[in-house]
Amino acid sequence: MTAPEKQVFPGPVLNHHSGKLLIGTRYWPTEIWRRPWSLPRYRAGALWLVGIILGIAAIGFGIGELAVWGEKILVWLGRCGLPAPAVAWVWVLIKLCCVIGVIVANGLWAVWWERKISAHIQSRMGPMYAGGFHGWAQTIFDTIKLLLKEDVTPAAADQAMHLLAPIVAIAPCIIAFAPVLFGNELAAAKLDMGVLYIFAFASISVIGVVMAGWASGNKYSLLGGLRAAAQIVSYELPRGFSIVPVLMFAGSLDLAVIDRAQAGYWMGCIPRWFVFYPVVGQIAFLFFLIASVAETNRTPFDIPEAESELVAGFHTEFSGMKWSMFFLMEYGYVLLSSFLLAVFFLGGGASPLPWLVGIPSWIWMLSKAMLMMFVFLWFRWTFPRLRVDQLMDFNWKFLLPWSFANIGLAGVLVYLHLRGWGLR
Amino acid sequence: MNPLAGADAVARLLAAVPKAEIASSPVKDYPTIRLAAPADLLLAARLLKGDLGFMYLEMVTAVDWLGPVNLGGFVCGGNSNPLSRKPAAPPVSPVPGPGVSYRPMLDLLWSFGNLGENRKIFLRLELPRDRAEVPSLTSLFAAADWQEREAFDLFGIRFTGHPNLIKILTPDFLQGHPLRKDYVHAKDRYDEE
Amino acid sequence: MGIILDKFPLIAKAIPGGQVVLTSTDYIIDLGRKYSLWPLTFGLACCAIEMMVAYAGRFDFDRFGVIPRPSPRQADLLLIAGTVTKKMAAPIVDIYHQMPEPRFVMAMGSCANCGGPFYDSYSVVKGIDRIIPVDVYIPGCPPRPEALIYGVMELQKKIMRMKLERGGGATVQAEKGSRDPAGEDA
Amino acid sequence: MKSEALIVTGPGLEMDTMFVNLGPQHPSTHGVLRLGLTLAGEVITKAFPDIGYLHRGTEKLMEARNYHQCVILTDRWDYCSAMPNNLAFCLSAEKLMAVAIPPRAQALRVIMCELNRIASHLIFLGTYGIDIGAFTPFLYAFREREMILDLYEKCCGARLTYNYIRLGGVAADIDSDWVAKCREFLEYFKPRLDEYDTLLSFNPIFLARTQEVGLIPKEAAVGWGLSGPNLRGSGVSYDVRKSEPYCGYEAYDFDVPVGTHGSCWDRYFCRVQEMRQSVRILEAALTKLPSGELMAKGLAKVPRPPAGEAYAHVEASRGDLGIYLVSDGGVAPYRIHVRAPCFINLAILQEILIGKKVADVIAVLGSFDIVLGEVDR
Repeated sequence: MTAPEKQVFPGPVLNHHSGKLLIGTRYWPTEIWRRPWSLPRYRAGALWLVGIILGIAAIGFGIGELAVWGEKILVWLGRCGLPAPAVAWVWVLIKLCCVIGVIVANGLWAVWWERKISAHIQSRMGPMYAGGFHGWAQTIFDTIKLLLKEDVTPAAADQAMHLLAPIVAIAPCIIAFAPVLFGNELAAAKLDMGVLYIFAFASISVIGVVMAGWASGNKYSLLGGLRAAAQIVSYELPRGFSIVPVLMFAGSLDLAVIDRAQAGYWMGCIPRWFVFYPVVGQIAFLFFLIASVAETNRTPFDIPEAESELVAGFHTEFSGMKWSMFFLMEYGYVLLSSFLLAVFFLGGGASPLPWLVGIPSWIWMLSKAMLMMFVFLWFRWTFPRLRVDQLMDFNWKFLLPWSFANIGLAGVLVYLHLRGWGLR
Repeated sequence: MNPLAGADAVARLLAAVPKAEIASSPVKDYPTIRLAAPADLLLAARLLKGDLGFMYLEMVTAVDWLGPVNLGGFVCGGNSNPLSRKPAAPPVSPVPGPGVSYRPMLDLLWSFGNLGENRKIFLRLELPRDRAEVPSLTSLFAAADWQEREAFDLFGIRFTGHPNLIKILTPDFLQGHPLRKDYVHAKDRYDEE
Repeated sequence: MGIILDKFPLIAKAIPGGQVVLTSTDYIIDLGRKYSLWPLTFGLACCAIEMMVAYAGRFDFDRFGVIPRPSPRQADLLLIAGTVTKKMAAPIVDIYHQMPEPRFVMAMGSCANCGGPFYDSYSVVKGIDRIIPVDVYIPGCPPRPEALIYGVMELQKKIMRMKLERGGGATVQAEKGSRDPAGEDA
Repeated sequence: MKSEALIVTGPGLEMDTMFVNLGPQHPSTHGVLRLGLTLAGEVITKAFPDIGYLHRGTEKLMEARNYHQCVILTDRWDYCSAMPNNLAFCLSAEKLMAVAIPPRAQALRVIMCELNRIASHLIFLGTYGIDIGAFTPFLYAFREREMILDLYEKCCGARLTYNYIRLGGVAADIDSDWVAKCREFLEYFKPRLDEYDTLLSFNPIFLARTQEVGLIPKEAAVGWGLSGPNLRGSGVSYDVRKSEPYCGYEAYDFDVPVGTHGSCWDRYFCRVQEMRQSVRILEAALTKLPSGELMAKGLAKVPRPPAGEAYAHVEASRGDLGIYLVSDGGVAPYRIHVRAPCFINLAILQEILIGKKVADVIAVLGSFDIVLGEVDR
């Protein structure tokens, strides 16, 4: 016995546009999965994407190597009658504005990009209406609203520390950007101990986080602050030790030297990037990636601001711009880690294939950094969260001992290189 | 398997507990035993849990047989149509149906389940409304803890020996026990127009 | 660090071309608030399930820039989704006062509007507007996610009408009187 | 495994504890539950669940409403799966009135309840993923649930509070288009279940967070009166659909998934397996759908069940939902008590949270899948 034939209903809710049952809508999920390319929106989106990528490559060709522009500006400044010290100061100011511009622009871009990536991972659309095509102005509107939010300092909070915490959190991140390489020779400051400088300043912001945790007078943020202190400090170690093989291969702490050490190709097509060194490169790359994810408090290590446990972790009591300082810090460190990953392991500035050398180095550096940032954002929406003690066990019992072993292995490679059979 | 098959369990319980008999108005299709005094409860429960294998306390509840519900217990007087100003006919029947006698007693009910042989037994006990005292079953069944607190909160039945007999559901400032038939709701600051 | 713009209307009026500047800043600030309405993850009863569905894939709230924030300090929209009982009334008022200005309240569902199917219960507050001021009411029990999105769009229209003179700045609203006095709101 | 904070004790070594409110407004308490936790560092020494923040007194309200008006209030108890609430109330009233339900209405009741079980377990899957920190399964689970809600909308007009199962039968009928859409959903849903297994069930971090956490032995589970997937997670195979079949459940063959040692993962995986069994029941029910009328004959407009008491219980998605109905022959029920599974399942938190970390509290609370509408009634 089967069900009776089509039955006339006493007028269920019809979709007043198409007049068909809501159930008969064209975007019934199964249709999306069976024939995605049949949807015009899908094809249009793909065309837009290809257009944007080609556009950026064309701009890159037009501008060419940015380092060259640097000398031209210096010469022009000299010629228009400024005394030597003034030129130096103006040049430092220009570099400062560029680096801060990169960090703030990254803040705007990364937040929007993360919301779009998370949306498309989760089969939804993300910001669409905030300012036109795909909600590009979403983060700008967020910033305007946050600027005008009432600045709440809770009664139980320690006023001075509450105000100081975001500043102490964001300042080291901006300072740490000085030696970071944006192209082959393109760095704000040429420091021959760049790596040491970056890690030194990057570890100061944990003080800001702990200050925030303690100063807001809220038990959840205290727990979040203590967890942050334990996590960030203990993940500094594997992060530092996983870089040692790279320094051994490059022979110097200066980022520009590390970058030059990765130029050239094996057998004509495989680029000499440190990530392709037989075993040492992959292990060092993975450990540095994991430790950087833990440094920036992102999933699966986001226990300091675990939304489901500690309400909002150490930044529970911060509202308006003070809260967005913490967000700027997080995305600043994500950008810093992406650029470091690009320089240390992916041969920042060097093109992966010999016949693509024409494209300027800053395009390569930017695309590798964005690739690494995509990996950071992608982690956040796929992994569950670790518990505090599991996180500590993973670090002290797995990450650290194996990074020491990796340094030993790197020593063997360097010894082979010195004996002449090496990879050079 | 028909839950009534546990006749031998009922028989052994009746033999062990003094003055217990099959309840006159049983829960439909389930064996119901009426206890005579609060003291027999622990004895019956220990027997059920120990020998007869009824390890699962399913439900602890009570019924107040005072009479039809007092519409003062409702904020809008049980008015089924909130918009109409005149009070509608209360849907509560003043005259009890056949076989029902209103009396000022609280009728407590326990339901025990034997998961292995898939059987249920209901214990019933009548208590006077003003001083309803009964020993608590938390020593034998941990499930009784919150259900007895709920019975205390909504009916005002005191369970002697309960570790933490305080309010569980109603707000702290609510006076009286709402599920009693004669409960009249005192308007508080949230109820004024 | 929030910028206080309360004195700005007086200054703008003093300068000759100031009125144009004032209206355009109003417009930009309202656009900022309109497209970045962050509600609090705070569901009470059945309407909370429909609210979660509104955040999920099919009726995506993120399209309007609406992301749920766990802490009241970072939220600017209090979405009361469910029955408000007397025991829960005091915590709700505390949460409302913890939220920084400018804050909005939406009563979702007939329980939050007027007590709904529990109108004559002894332990239910007959509507959230008895304890906190409400900006938008959404009928339904539970209202469909589309109704919730329509409610948010109504709130966005209301935000677009906010003026700096009438308290669009960051100081506490209570000190400046009602944001839209009667009659002028239409 | 005893956590270190409780092992190291002795004179002068006590840790001063901190009282934290996992308050009525918290992202992962699934509604308005307040957990008063006393913490020693990160470890819990005492837990006191405080409920009542959603107590609407429906048991008192039902004493002033006739039977058809009561069915509406039953929807609002466990609002994630409202069909079994209607069913339990109607079964106890029909038991009192000794009404014979037509076979098509029985089959429709089974279909709707099983679909609701899948929808409710999908909500659990999504929110439990968020509790453990994975945001994406929530979106996938709700995408599938949307298809079920479309089916409900086509049949009974509502998405969440259906008021579909009435005294004496069922409110509306389904036609061949509905059956086709339902079959299409079932075909689409089976591969999605395997997807969840790879995405969440066997994810190493998820396993690390849930496998040795919240262990409940069999005696404690029975002693505390747990029911549904929480009881079956500890190894006790008790399912009301098998022990006391109602609405023709004995005609469908399905097996009852049982966990091994009662950890959070076992309770979680029981629910995922139950979804597969519900798909089997639905396919069988859709093929053997008898035709006939929907409502029992001879039921009064305003039913007055004869004086007496009845107890009927169903296997709701969250446990053994029982309705004890007392009637004095009047239009309104004289007294109605709801044996709410979530209310009874929640009581065990006082015992098993001792010695856990804060992150485990959320994992254990989430694994019980409580709904505050049913806890507070």
